[in-house]
Amino acid sequence: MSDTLNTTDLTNEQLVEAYRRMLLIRRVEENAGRAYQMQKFSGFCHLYIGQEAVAVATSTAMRDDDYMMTAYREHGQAMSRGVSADSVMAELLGRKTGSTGGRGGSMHIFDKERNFLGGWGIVGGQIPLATGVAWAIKYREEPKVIVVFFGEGSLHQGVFHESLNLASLWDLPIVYLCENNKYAMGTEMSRISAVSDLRKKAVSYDMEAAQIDGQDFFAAYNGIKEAIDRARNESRPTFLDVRTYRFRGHSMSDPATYRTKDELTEEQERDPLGFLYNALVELGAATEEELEGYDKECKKEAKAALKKAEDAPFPDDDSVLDYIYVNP
Amino acid sequence: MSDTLNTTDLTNEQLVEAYRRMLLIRRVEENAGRAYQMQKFSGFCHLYIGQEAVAVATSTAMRDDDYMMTAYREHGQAMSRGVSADSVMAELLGRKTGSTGGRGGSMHIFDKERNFLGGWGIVGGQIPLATGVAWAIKYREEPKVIVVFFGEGSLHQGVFHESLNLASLWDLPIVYLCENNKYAMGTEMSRISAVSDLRKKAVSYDMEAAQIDGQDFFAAYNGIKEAIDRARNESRPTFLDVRTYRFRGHSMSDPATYRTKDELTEEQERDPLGFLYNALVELGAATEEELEGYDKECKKEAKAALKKAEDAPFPDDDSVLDYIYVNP
Amino acid sequence: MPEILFREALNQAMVEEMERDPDVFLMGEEVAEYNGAYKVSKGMLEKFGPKRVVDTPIVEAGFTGLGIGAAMMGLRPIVEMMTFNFAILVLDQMINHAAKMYYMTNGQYSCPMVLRGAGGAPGWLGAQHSQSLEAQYAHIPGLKVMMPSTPHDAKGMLKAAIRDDDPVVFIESELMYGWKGEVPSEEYVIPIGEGDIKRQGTDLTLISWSRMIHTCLEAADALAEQGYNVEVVDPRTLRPLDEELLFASVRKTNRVVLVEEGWPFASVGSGIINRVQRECFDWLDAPIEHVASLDTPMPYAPNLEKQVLPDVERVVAACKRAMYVD
Amino acid sequence: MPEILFREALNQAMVEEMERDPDVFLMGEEVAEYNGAYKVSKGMLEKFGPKRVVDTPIVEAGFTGLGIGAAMMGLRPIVEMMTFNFAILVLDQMINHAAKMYYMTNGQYSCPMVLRGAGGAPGWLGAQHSQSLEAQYAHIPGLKVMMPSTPHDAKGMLKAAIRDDDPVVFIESELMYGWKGEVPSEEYVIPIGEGDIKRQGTDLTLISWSRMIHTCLEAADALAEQGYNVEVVDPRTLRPLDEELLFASVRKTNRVVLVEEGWPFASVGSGIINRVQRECFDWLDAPIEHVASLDTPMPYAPNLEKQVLPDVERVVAACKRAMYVD
Ligand SMILES: Cc1ncc(C[n+]2csc(CCOP(=O)(O)OP(=O)(O)O)c2C)c(N)n1
Ligand SMILES: Cc1ncc(C[n+]2csc(CCOP(=O)(O)OP(=O)(O)O)c2C)c(N)n1
Ligand SMILES: [Mg+2]
Ligand SMILES: [Mg+2]
Repeated sequence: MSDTLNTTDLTNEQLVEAYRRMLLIRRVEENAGRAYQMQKFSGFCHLYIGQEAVAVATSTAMRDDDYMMTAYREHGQAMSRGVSADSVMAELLGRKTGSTGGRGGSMHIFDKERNFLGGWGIVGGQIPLATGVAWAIKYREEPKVIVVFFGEGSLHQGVFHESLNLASLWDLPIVYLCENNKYAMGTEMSRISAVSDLRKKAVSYDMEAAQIDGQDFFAAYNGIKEAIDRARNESRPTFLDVRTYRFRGHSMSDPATYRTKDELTEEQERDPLGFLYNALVELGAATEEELEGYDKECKKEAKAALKKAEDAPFPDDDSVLDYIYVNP
Repeated sequence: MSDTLNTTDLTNEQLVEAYRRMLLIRRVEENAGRAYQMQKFSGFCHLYIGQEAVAVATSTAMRDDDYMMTAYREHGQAMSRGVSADSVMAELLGRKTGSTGGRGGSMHIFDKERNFLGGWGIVGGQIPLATGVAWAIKYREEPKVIVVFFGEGSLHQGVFHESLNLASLWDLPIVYLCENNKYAMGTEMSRISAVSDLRKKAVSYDMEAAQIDGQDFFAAYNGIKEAIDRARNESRPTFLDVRTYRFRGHSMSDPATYRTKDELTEEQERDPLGFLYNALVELGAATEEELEGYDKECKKEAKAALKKAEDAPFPDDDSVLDYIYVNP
Repeated sequence: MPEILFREALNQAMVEEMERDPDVFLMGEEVAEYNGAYKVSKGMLEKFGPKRVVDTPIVEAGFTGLGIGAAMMGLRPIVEMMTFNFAILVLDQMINHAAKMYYMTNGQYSCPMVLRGAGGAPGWLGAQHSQSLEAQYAHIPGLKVMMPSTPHDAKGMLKAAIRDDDPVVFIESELMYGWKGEVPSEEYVIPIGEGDIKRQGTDLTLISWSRMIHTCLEAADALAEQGYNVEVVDPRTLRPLDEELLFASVRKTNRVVLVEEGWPFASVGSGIINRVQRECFDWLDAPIEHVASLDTPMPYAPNLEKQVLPDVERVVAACKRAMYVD
Repeated sequence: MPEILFREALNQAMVEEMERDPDVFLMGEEVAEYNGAYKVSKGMLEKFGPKRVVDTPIVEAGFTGLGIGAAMMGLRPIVEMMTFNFAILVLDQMINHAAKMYYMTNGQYSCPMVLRGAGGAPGWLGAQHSQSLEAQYAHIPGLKVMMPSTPHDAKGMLKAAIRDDDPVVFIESELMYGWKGEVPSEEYVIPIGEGDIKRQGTDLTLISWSRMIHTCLEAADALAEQGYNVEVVDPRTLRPLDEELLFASVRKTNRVVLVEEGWPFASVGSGIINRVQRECFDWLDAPIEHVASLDTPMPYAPNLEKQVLPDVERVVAACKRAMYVD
């Protein structure tokens, strides 16, 4: 680890804050998983456990008025932007107090206040949309950036390629961030991609690309920051292959029998939370006691969020036809 | 020229035959253009004039039981496979004697006997289909190959990328042949592609690629042959960027004001017919008189084809609902 | 009133709205330097520059998705489909993204865009280029669908579409781009969802839209000569539908023929007929007749194509059946 | 007769047809090593190997187009869509390519393929994953569309689809995969275009398909308790439609309610209603009632979702309206 030990421009306080956010995501997701198993809600629930450093490093590198857009594994990404545990958990349970009022659901969290642009469920479908957000930023000559997340299973979809060509051609301020967690549902990457080095995808578009260790917070932050800076300063897109891993199944119904226990154990030894925990202690940024204390807080917050969600009302029955049209 | 002067494995007879085929395509297309202007038919008519060497070099490098598939600029490609001037011209005029009985039309020539698989009008749409033909060849373990043509304007479409990934992943016997004639309708390539060296497109798929001069018959033949051999012998796909030029507008209604007269003149100096004409003479494969004689024959054949088409009947009125379903 | 072409009316609508609102821009294949494949955007690049009149690669899904994302940010893209045959490629973007944006975000984000371009069968183009695909959009809640039948309507309707805060699909009959009609010089807007009686009558209601309105008007003229007084109603917007206008006409005439250029089954026409039979049952003196494209891919040969498309003859015959005459 | 699950019936159909015909293969996301996202293809990789049971990347348009090309060569691909919500991405390949192949080539090439997978709203999945999109296919000449409502039908219909020489779109209700039903052990095939009376009755005809058949049967039971004898007719194939079966029922009962899970406008249901009002006008004693999804993207919250989908209560109410009772 030590060769990347805070090579970032972040203060100890910022690092601790990042750790707390990762911790909260972990605890909220664990609660979500339990709540699902207890049938407090149903449908698809895609947990982010194991990938927390990617979202939090990204959000730490972003400014408040930058945009983030993503797919359906978005609870953690939303929370990395500051969306509260309460509103995420309430959304999962389909409650009126959820981030989209119970109308969107587990795969469709949006938060306009925090420039969190969802929460989309068609694999690859959000990529051209995000490209359009970058277009709008440029059209308005704003000093902003959008980071769009998608899985490594998504980048064979045509719209990925169409979008990257447009973004490079038109110099758009966007970061295409591929969260490469090795699997698309039950499919390991080598079974669906003709290349293993995903940076090659960017060659077709003369686009900068990098491979990043997403479990090492410092490496993730630095690599993503560089791409964000490029977008902001040069209005040039970047493609990032961020290596990470999901510790749970694809969704709650997936037993994940397609991977070995050994593989999982090995990956769990690179738990991004453990990595940052050790780093913070080594850096003297926090004591073990402090860190355990944060964990207790996060557990409490997560639990409370679930409780609040359970107590919250469903959306009003008579609201079912609201929000179909702005101008009905 | 002389550095490629018959570097191929073709005999003089084969070269002369190729020249005659190119000549016939040229004359038939000229007639088609005139017939269109005389309103003998309507719709879109995309002429192949200027690109003849590409199709004929390809067909010369192919075996009879190999497959060719293409887009809507397909009259010449069909004829390169041996589809007759008569049946092409009759199809343009919507006659019962046309290659698809007047039902398909100018953009949809098919000829099962000659393994000519169309004739498709949705830009990029034929690329996955051709990939499926390659799949079928491999499934049946046949020693065949498919060459699929498309324009350089087509390769930003998502299905192009989806297809190349599949073909490389699954080792399919296919040649992706991009006829790069510089323009997609009025759009010059650099305005729509983030890269100018199209071989980079293949990097994303660990696929062999080559750039080929499509106006030099020998270079075209050699380059395409190599790709066809790779498909047949190694069951590996190739992407080819074949540089060519269309001397007419995109379709009959396009005045082509987006390019300069100078550019056109310069390109016409590289007329693939002129190139091969000179080569044949230089090689002693044919005399100028012989070549002029062929031209007269082709002109006659083209004219006769138009006349025959005009005299042919339209499809039977009561056939309009035929061929919607095999099992109605 | 000045007479202008259908394409000029559309051009005026775009130009005026772009002058009014800097957030409006036009994007599509060949819209800028080429002045539009059908010259609808003629002169717009010169007027507004390449920032707001944008040529794209041939990636319908990509640039439509880009438009949706830009609309999410509050811009007002007009995304041109060279023809709607190619727009099948953008259905996922329109149906799964644009149409659901406002609902799925609980009203946080909306999608004020227009997807417009040529539809219908322009002749001699064969199966892949001759489709009337409005049903694919009119079926979808979250979208709005407009199809003008005259230069006058085209201009007023497109202005409404551009100003609207929801995704609007705007389909123009390719054959009509060169047709002429009167268009007022002063500004006007035709609200979304407002139909129009194109010809008053008492004996039967012909319901249609886009180019088929003209076939209906011709049929009505032919029938007038035979003593039948037919009303021609143009909903103009197919979603939301001006049901009250349609129902009022039917309740007056008691007989209905619906004419559409698209295929007959699960079509916009059958959607309208369903509503009419339900809401006007007691007023109907005859089954509702339906004249549509023959249920086949489009053939190329003109003698076959002519049979496939609805024409005056078929409309007149249907009217007579509905009036129990002949 | 043995009782098996809906997914098992589909599995049996594919297995038997693949044993019969080496040209049949299955391709899709997670169909092989994962045994299918919904376990429909369970055991098939083991039985037939990776040549004939093929996992794909997530490129619906790409591998569906590949299937179409393979079918053009005479192979008989079964292309699985994980759900039909994602199949919007393949509409261009299906509509512009598969559906037109036979016609455009003047009968030289055909497209014997099946596009199958899950449709409908399985609950708690929100707007992008809860759609009933059969109208998008049933509208298109050149395609065939089948939607089974029982394990028995599923098996016999899928076998017919695989053997058919045309492109067949086969939509399975996701919610029904775990439902049970009797399936004969001996071989049988249910021809394309053959509907089925699921319940005999005299007072009213309920027309529906797929999962909604069961909602209709429940409604019919409820009405039977109140003394009304309702017939439930399942066309099973939506294109081509078994019109004679439907019309005969309507001419017997004189009252019709059509129930569908999709959106109401320009829907399959409105297509059927159009045909019925035209051909059975003189037999109809009441307007045809239409029960469909509410005209909205699907909400996530279960209390809202419940309102959107047709249920027994709404069907019963529609039947009563159509019978002019209450
Ligand atoms: C177009 C489309 N096809 C298929 C699916 C079903 N599906 C949902 S997630 C998924 C796997 C995606 O994997 P990846 O992109 O690697 O993301 P991850 O789940 O690993 O975060 C699939 C196939 C879908 N939602 N959309
Ligand atoms: C999906 C789709 N979009 C747009 C078109 C309209 N169109 C027909 S040809 C063409 C240009 C294609 O250029 P290129 O691929 O370079 O082929 P070329 O015409 O030069 O042979 C366009 C935009 C179409 N047919 N299909
Ligand atoms: Mg993944
Ligand atoms: Mg070109």
